[in-house]
Amino acid sequence: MSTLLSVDGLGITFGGLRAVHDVGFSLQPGEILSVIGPNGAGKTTLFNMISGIYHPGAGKVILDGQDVTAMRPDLLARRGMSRTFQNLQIFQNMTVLENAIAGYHLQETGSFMADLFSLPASRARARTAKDGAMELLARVGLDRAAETEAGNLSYGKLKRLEIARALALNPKVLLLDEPAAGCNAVETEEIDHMIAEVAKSGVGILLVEHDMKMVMRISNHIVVLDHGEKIAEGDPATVSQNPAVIAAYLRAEAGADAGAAHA
Amino acid sequence: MTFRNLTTTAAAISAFAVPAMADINIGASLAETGPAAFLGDPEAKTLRMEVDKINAAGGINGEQINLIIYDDGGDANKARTFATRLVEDDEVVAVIGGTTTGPTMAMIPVFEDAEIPFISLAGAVEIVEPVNPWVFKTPHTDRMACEKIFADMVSQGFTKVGMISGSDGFGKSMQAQCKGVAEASGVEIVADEVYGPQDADMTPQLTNIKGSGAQAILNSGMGQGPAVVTRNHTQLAIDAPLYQSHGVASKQFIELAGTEAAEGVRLPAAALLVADQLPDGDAQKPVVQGYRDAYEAETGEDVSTFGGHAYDALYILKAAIEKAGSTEPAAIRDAIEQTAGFMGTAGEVNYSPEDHLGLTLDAFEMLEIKNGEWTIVE
Amino acid sequence: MSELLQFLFSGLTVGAVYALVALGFTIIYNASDVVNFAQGEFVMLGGMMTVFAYAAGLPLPLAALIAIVATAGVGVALNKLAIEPARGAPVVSLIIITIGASIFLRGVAQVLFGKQIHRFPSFSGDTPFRIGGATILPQSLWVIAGGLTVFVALYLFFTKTLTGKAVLATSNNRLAAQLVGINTNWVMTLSFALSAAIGALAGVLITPITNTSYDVGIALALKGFAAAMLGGMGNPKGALVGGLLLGVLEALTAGYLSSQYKDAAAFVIILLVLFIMPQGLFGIKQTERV
Amino acid sequence: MRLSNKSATLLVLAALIALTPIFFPSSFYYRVGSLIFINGLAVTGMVILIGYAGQISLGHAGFAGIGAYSCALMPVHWGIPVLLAAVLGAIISALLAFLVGRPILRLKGYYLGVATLGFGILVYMALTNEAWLTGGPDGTQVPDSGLRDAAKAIGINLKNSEFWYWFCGVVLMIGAWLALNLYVSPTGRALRALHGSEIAARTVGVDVARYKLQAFVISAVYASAAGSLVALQNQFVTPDIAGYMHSIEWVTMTVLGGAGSVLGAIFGAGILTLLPQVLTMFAEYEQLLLGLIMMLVMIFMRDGLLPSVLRLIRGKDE
Repeated sequence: MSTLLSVDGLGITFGGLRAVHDVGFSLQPGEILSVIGPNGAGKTTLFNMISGIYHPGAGKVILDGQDVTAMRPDLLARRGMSRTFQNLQIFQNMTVLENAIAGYHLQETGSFMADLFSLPASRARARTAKDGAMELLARVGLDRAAETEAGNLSYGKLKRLEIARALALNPKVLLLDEPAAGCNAVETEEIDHMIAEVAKSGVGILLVEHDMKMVMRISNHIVVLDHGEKIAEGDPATVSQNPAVIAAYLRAEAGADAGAAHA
Repeated sequence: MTFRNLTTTAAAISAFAVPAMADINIGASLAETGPAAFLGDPEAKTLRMEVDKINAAGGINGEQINLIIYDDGGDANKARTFATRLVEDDEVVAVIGGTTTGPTMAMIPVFEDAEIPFISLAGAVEIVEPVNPWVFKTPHTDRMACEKIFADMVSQGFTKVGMISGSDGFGKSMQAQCKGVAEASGVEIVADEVYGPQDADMTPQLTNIKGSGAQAILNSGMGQGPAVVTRNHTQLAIDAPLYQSHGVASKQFIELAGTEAAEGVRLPAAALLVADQLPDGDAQKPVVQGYRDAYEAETGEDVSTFGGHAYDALYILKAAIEKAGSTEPAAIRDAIEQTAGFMGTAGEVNYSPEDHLGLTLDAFEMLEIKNGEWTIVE
Repeated sequence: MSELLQFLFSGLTVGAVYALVALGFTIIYNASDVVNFAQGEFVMLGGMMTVFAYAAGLPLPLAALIAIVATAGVGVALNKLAIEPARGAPVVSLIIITIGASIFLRGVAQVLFGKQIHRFPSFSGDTPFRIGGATILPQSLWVIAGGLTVFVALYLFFTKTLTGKAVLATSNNRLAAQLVGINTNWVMTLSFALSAAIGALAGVLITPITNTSYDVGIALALKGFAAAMLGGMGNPKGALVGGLLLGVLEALTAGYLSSQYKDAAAFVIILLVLFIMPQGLFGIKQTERV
Repeated sequence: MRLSNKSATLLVLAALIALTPIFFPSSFYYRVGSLIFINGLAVTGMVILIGYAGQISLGHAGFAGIGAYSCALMPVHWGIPVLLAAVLGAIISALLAFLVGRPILRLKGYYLGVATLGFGILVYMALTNEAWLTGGPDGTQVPDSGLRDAAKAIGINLKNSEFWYWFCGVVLMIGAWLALNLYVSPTGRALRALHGSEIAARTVGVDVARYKLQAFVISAVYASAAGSLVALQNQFVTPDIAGYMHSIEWVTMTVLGGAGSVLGAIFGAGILTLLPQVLTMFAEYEQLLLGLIMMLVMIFMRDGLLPSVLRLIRGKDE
């Protein structure tokens, strides 16, 4: 039973449209599994189903041997699942440091009354969380921006902040939705290293990423989606040679070109 | 003195009115706006108009009246604040007001504490029962209105009454009083319905009253609700005659309800509405005619009994100050309590240490609308 | 049976009043996500201006037309002077501006028109129609017809006209709307003018039934807002059905249960509906996009 | 220095409460001051709900009504001491908020607004209609709390309005202290997180429903306490205290002053409580000016009065 997360026959329809259909795979501890596919293939929808934001219409999500299908995100967080978002979901109304501390929510939360009266217990919890958050920020190179309003940060830094926040949960499974999007080459490489490091510590990583070089470099296993269905899977070398995958990407590009020509 | 300068500057900056010294400061807190503005507006207009008149004629005992009116919107908490302001900041010697019962009751402790005489313009009996030495009132009580109406019903052989009341303070208060005196008056309340003061249609309530076997219908309410009730009463062709309360006692009611619908509606009211129909020689006639003409000329609006209540309060106060020959609140209070034979718009007022209402049931006339005009029921 | 019919007639009359007010909310909401708390004052202005123009001797239809056009002008002024300068402010700030506007307009009306209650005659007399033992006033039919007409007009406006679609696009994504060439300033101005005109029309139609005074707007806006929410904000169908439903519920409660608690019953139903359908009866369910 | 700095806010507040009476020309100003503090207390609760958690309520005056009528009715009907009644009122408000909040807080935006509005109206209607218990629209007396006499007994002899100024001032300080505690605490962080992004808050483990409910309940307690203070001070209460216009007034004060900070909201409460008193000199133009000022403030200071003023002082551009 070393499988950390397994997805089986997952599917969902939106208004009669099959967004994802019968997708399955499994993730081992310390493994980096990438989900790739052309735009609109259903990658983010798949993530949203696994992380409990959408309720799947069919299939199962098993975490650590337990069925967690359609479980609330905050309960999944308690069971060790953490994620980032394609369109950033930063707490814009808080500082960088507070964003990171928010990742420690489950560790720092306690009695409401203790918080209200600022009892020593409450302050101690908050202090521990703050120390952890500072350490994390240092790790992603944001410690000097700790007191900045999060909204004032550059896009690349926000991406790192979001990863830091996700790591603060000390997850078993980490879902990263395009962590390198919008980042320059240097930043991408930093993120690259970070992911590898996290995986080395035994965390299973589920990755959606458009930067194919990065995907090929760090993934142990790749799942390819097209039109909501799994068309291939395997190690990077196998998948990149798969004719169906190449066809899907070519078709998507042709479509994009055709679209561009029309516009 | 720096400190004094500072406080004066602060007062000037905060723009609170500082009254002139030698005048007689008379305060008022009225519902010029809000749900009871229908009552409070004519009250405020009357006070302003009459105070100007008194001042032009040389004031009281040679001193000018400085009238300070605040608009409490009918809100008890606001009224309480203005009461404090009148006492502490404006240093008034007497206060008129409290358009409705809630604000009046909220203000009483302030004036009692500061020992300032207070003449309320609100209807409820609780204001003067039990008697508070500092509190008087000029309008008839709701209970008197109920008794007058029920007496008229009984005299016509109606003993089963359907009630329909506004859910505002005025309507609810009168509803409770009428239910209280119904048995003693020899009538039975067979239906008891309520509407919101701004409601557009009361046919469901009236349909239920129609089906209850009521021989007569009593609508306790003020403002625009009774006009809708009256129109709906006609719309449903209900045989049981409709009685309104003193809360609609103005010519405007007939316009709002429509002449046709208002035909035959009865209500108890002071002689103000039918000034011209009073017999010559009636001591009240010149008073009510004078006030009505002045008010209608000044405002261009129809006179209502509510303005009359303010008129009565002001002139009772004026007489008391003249009699006391002093502007000491305690002296004014004593003089108010000795008011006897004062002829106001509501009738003859005789206060005593036991009676701070001073009106009898005779002060009410039973009126009926005929051909769009108020007439006295013989 | 005739009782039930009477209650229904009453409910439809009152409901049509609510629906007319609720319909006025939809356009501004659709263009800007702002619930305009001054909508009740538009209704008040329509009624009051008609009262005074009529009293000045103008024929009723002309008086009504003047009132509607003038109120639309007030709507435009409100947008130009208060909403447009606050561009980019959070929605809640815009809402506070409309609350301020409602207090302001009420204050102006109080100074200009006084605090008396007014009315002008019904359009087609006061002789009730008798149907199955129940009665309904001709003016009620005017109000109901007015509500239906405004509903159909709005429905066609939003679905069939380019301008209507531009309004919806502006609400969805202001920047994108500008990029595809929609003059969003103009859309906003138009929305305020139309909403104000619908409000004023409501005021003209309902005044013979409800009477009018400087402060009728408060209660009307409250019920109109509740009706719009019950139906689903922004949807003309929701405003119409929500309004009529609210009116009928109140009338049936007053008739069969307790007139004392008829407003309470209405709000209890609204709460129940929202628990089951959090977007109202016809509101669009929004999927969380991340 | 950041605005949310707890001790700075408390210091400024304490200084304002303690020092402004120096400028009072008459003891009427103490009355206005006490009303500002009472509204300030209610809006401090609204800051927790609106500013921290990002939820709206147009029905909190309903809780004020419960707080006020508890003080009026419990002593008369069950012989409960007035002060204990105020505490019980707060507990009842909390329980009611807990029960009502569960289903209501699933709604968002305007739908939450209309649901809370409906709740407030139901409370108001019960207070108005059940005249046998509440005295109906004309209101009812509240027994003397004995607080002023107690103060007298320990040598603090104050006029009525002065006494309530200081008493409400102290209660406001406590309320502000608690709200500021909450702001920097894990709970406050969770509330602000779900305000910033509900979905992200969920994924870091925040039980969104539970935290919204906590904010709703605690803000209800604040409103209830404010209602109790009005009742205790006036010794008279009418159902108007639960009227929806008061709920809207509190939201307006909160947003006008600056919803994000306790001091800002109290500032808003101060301005909107004081304005009607100042505007009385304009007689019938009072309402018109009040509306105009509200519009101007929101047009030119869209983040609220206090944040905008502070920005101006610091010379920091937007």
